[in-house]
Amino acid sequence: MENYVEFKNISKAFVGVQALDNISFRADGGEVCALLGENGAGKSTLLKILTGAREASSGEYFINGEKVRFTSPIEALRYGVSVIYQERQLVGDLSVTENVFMEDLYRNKLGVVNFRKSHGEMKKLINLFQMPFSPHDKVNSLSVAHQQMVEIMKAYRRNSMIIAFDEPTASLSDPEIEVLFSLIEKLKQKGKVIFYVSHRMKEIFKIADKIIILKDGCFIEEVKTSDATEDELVLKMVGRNIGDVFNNLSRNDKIGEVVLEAKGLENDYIKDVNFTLRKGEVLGFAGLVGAGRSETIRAIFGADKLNAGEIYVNGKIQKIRSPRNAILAGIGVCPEDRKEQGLVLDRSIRENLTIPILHNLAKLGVISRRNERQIARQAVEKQRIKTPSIDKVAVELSGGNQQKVILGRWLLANLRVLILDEPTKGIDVGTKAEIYQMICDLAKSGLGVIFISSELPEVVNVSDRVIVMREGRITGELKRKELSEENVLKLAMRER
Amino acid sequence: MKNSEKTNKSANTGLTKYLMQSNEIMMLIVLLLVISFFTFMNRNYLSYFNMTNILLAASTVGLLAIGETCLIIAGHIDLASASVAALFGTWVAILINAGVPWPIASLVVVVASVSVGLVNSCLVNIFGLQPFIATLAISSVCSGLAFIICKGKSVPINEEMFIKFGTMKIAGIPFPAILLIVFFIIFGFILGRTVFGRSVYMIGGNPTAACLAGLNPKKISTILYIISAMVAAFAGVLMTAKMHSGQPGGGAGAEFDAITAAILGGVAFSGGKGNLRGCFIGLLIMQCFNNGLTVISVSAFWQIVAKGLILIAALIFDFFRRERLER
Amino acid sequence: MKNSEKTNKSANTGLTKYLMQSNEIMMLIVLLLVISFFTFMNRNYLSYFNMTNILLAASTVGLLAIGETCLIIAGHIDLASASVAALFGTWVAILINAGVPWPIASLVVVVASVSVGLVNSCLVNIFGLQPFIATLAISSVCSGLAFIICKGKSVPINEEMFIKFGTMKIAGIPFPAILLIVFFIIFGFILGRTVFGRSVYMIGGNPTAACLAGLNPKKISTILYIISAMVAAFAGVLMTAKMHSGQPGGGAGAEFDAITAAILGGVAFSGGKGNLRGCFIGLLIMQCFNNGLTVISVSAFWQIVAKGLILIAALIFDFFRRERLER
Amino acid sequence: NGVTDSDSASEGQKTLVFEYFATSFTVQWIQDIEASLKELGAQYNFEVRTADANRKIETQLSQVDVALLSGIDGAFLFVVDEGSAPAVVSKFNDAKVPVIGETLKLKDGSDKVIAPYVELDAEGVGDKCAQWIIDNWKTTGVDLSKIETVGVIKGTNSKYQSDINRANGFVAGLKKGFPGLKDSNIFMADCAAETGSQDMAEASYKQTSAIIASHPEVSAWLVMGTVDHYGLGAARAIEAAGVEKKAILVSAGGELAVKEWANNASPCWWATCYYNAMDYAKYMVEGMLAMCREGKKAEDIFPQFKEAGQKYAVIKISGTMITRDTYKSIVQ
Ligand SMILES: Nc1ncnc2c1ncn2[C@@H]1O[C@H](COP(=O)(O)OP(=O)(O)OP(=O)(O)O)[C@@H](O)[C@H]1O
Ligand SMILES: Nc1ncnc2c1ncn2[C@@H]1O[C@H](COP(=O)(O)OP(=O)(O)OP(=O)(O)O)[C@@H](O)[C@H]1O
Ligand SMILES: [Mg+2]
Ligand SMILES: [Mg+2]
Repeated sequence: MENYVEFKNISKAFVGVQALDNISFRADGGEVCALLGENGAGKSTLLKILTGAREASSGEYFINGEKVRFTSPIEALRYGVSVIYQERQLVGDLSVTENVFMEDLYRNKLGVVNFRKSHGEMKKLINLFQMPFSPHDKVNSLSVAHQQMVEIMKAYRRNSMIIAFDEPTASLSDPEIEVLFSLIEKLKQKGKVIFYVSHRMKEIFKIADKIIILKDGCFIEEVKTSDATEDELVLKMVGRNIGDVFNNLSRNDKIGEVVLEAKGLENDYIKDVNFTLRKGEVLGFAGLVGAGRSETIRAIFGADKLNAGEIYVNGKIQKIRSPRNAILAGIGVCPEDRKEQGLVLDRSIRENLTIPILHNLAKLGVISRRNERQIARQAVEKQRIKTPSIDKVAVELSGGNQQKVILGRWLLANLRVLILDEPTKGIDVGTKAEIYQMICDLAKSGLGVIFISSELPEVVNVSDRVIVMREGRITGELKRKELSEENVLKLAMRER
Repeated sequence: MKNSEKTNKSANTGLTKYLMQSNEIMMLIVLLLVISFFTFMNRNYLSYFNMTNILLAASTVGLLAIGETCLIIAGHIDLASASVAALFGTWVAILINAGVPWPIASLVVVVASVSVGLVNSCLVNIFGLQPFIATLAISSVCSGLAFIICKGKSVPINEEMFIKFGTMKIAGIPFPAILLIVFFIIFGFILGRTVFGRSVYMIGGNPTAACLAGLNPKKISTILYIISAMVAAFAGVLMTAKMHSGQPGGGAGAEFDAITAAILGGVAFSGGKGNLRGCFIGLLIMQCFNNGLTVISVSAFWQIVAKGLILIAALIFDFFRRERLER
Repeated sequence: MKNSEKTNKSANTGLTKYLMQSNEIMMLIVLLLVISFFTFMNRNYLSYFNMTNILLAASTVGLLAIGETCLIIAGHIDLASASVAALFGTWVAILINAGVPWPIASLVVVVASVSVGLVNSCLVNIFGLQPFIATLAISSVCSGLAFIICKGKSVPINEEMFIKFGTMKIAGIPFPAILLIVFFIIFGFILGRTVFGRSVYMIGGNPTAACLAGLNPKKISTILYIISAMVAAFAGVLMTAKMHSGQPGGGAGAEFDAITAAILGGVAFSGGKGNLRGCFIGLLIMQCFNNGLTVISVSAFWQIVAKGLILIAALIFDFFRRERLER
Repeated sequence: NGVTDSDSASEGQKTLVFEYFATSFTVQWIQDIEASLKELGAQYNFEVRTADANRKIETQLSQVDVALLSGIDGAFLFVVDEGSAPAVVSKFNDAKVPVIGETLKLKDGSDKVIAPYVELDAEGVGDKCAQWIIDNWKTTGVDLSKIETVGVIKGTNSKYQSDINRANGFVAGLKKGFPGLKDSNIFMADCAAETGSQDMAEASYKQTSAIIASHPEVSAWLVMGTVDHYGLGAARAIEAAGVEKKAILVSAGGELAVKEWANNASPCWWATCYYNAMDYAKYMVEGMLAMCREGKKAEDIFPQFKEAGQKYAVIKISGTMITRDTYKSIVQ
């Protein structure tokens, strides 16, 4: 029996945006079909249409030759289509078991749950995934990476015919990715249709059999992975050649005096963190997921309490008790979770852009609308945020464009230090290149930049210096000359 | 690694931590404090009679609290429950006076109340109104109808068996109190142990996730609105039996007491949190306190103040538990 | 390319679309329908006197609605506002009777009300209580205190200037109605045009993100609780002036009307949405409707039902607007 | 039940404990009754406890249970709702504690009196107000000569039976005195409609002003507030509408009217049917002491007030009409 999915002339329009335009292609069982495209190319939208979470404006699709049209994800699930969505979909207060099984918990005829059996099955699944948590743990006590694995388990368990992964690795680190890939391999062997969306080219080459390239909602090409080269793919999806991203970076070479110094920072998550950041420098922070990098910058930014330690900006000690203090001291942060921590999703792009600089736009507390619109428009242009209007609400942007809004916000503010926590998470290659250049430009303009990333190639190549963390402590520091992926990994795994 | 840390700790801190983790234990302590205080002030307070009396007084609010707890866990709310109780409590009295045998009359109104649940659900799930405002509006409608069907006058009844139903005692415990406990056990079981119950938590904790996982939040919330209406109608019937009359204005404001009990017991408006055990303890705290204030003859106006204060005190108490836990 | 599509459309559909996008326009249509209906039934309804009278009747609820709107947009709520009005309205009467000059007495109570706002904020922001339940408790405390300070009796006053303040008319418009409009304009401006107002929307939409972007949600909500309390206290003073006496039970329940007005006007409990223009229209819909029902002599109980129904009707009307928009 | 052999003197006897169960102490009348009971308590050696049901019959039932538990010798009962009187009274009967009702009736479904009570003669009060207008309108300066254009407003609350009865008594009385009164000109300012404000003055204000505003054709207004709070709201509404000179406001109760008069306010508030809490309290206490100290049975007290066929006495009290000029001699 052969599984396949076939899309025919699928189109989808939102207000002011043609998200998908006449897409046709076919994905067969037993192969991993990667969807590749820039942010906002329509990958997530296509998957949502597949599961009935969104309705196509026109077009149809077939599963094993049968024309289907789901009106809700439930129908799709019953039919055998599961999706691991880009946004994690978990119930934080419930146990891992309940999250994974959801409405499918083992039960008797009366609907009474057999928790023992459910937990038992869950335990098996956890072992299969080689995860350290227990079936009883509440999901919100797990780290982001483990939550993502729970999300994957959810879809895996269903044993669906068709499984789609929408950027599953965005918050995973290498060991978990290994596990994930071995599982995908197994699924492939079982003849399932697998869709895989990612912006990490390396992964695509590792896992995909065939690649569908989308651009601005249009189908560009279908290629066999074995026949493709990275440059070619990038050219097709971005529409221009981005060349050797890292070597073409125009870096800053004038590194100045110390702008930020952290001395003996300590709280519940981090221990004895010391480092300095210089003017014009890009300081990378590497480590495995859960190493405490985010916690370090949260502490610096005043979002978490410090139990001990001092923070100096331009040589002056700063009492930072809240993000507001930090911003006044000239520090800005792009948080790692753009939906939860970055954007006010229900408000417009304009309003999201101008939050930290409202006071500059206002006289006597009254916002000058003209100024605000002008500045917002400039930022949208400069960041190449794909949107018909600055008044569009942020929730309607694609993931990558949302990230650009947050970045754009800080470029408007007058900063000395900018901290970027996983700024390229879920960002397409073209934009990534733009962001790397932007980081360098920022450094050139005299900012100190802290760049946190779990993707080793980018930390290693963009940073002037890298600090490696593990379990809340700094395990080492690597100068530009010593920088290599192996060196970073060694420090990241080093036992204390 | 974290698990091992936990188990390594001495049994004692383990127990403390376990106790601290449970919101219910903390609220139980508050309850014991309340009871001890009033017993100290007047030792009649702790008598069997008074304690069962507290349960009896809790029965209407308690039944409403069951519906509220389920709905709030699911991320909804029902501000109409007290009016529903009044409407159907009045109606059952009218039916009985019109000669309908009381068990049939009771059954009829409880079944009829399904319609209110459906309307609430329809407004929320089909027309996308916010539950707070939709049920507030329906509350107004039900309350008005309650007065209309009886022309504003309470409806005395004279059906002995029915009155017995509301006033008899078993082993000294009033029948409505027993029913209250039975209902709490049944719904506690449903909420905690059945697939339906767990679904309630899922749709409350994250409706999108639940929906994507194949649950139907609209269906589940519809069932909950219906349950809430039916239990409320039943509470109304019980109230009528207890009062020997249908009261169109009966129970006014009781929905807030019910919600308060739920919150005291650890249910959160954000949804997905809490359980009926906690709600029951919350209910007892409120009722023991209210009863105690009367027992020690606190003046009426100070009682109003005191009720606000105990609520705050109990919740702050709970805050410190959470604080310590997070350290 | 897509932008051009939009502008290519005929001016007519553009206008329709523009109108459809605005919740306020839709509610304005509901308002006009309500007014037309009652004018048709009794043409005196539309008289200048009755219209200003409606505004006057709206003044207490309207002032409370300002505080509620701001708080709900910020993701909070204040169920204590009506009790605050009663407490400080009674207190100002007591002070005036004790010989304190009325402007000073008014000032004193409005300033004193800051304390209630601070307590609310403290419970919510420091002790992490849910706003709904914290302010419900404080409402009980304030309401009890209102009765205590006047021993449960209303407090008549005899200070002519003060009474004038509540009853004089300018161009036939009662002074409280003018104040109401002025307050709506001022707070509308603050909410819509100032940095502070913008911050309110941002913390309501996503407190974490707003905080990380440099706003201080706790500070902003504290200010809002204080504003809500102060405006409520001012409403209480106005009510006392209007009634020539401090009423300890005054305004009870008005907080729900205030919240209803806000919701009708497009404010959402999820926070970050709505404005005072909408709230004002919502307020007028409610008041015009209430007044109209009395004018056409609908019986009281049917009025209660009708109020629930208009609320539902208006919100469903709005639902269809949103529906069409999303297509 | 703890009744000692008695003579009329109360000194040297054990202090009795009575409890006053009231619907809500936010009502001033109930505060006045409490004060009168306490005054009499000092005189006759009994202690008065109070219970506030906050207008909830369930609460009242529970409070009765609490009181019976801690032991009381007698109960005064302002029942929350007349319809539930049997449920409350049966509790006292079961505990063999004497009970005397106040203001509201204690009757069962078949109109049988189930315990003695002192009642406000609601229709009588309304009638007295009407009578006052009929007798005195000429002195008020309000012109009622064109009676077919005169409007009547019943300021009342249809949730409370007693209020309705007062309003009905008022209208019935007026119709007798002014046969030309048109039914279409009789309006109800029904505070039950104002769900948003439980405060009666404000509710009455809104209702009354809407009626006045929408009927400019009415040449003169006759308004009755069936309790003083409605009266106060109506007074403000009349003033706001600027029809003070065309309106006669009367009310039942008196606690607010006298304050207004003392402040020289409310020119349109002409008279009020005043009832004195002490009048009630005296009967209540007399009956209660007769049962507790003299050992009389409930059915034996106040035989002069028993209606034919009823087991218990019903004492109807209606008030006296007072005005701006006369109130000082009647109200302390
Ligand atoms: N609810 C919506 N309303 C309006 N426009 C939307 C909505 N959802 C998505 N879009 C638009 O549709 C287009 C495609 O979005 P989609 O999320 O599918 O992109 P994507 O390829 O998944 O991008 P990314 O890699 O950034 O996740 C974008 O331009 C986006 O702005
Ligand atoms: N809410 C929480 N409850 C319990 N533990 C937490 C919580 N948040 C973080 N932690 C723990 O704190 C440590 C550091 O967390 P975090 O994942 O932010 O590190 P990181 O280095 O920033 O990783 P990432 O690459 O995800 O940003 C981890 O061990 C994590 O499990
Ligand atoms: Mg996407
Ligand atoms: Mg992190």
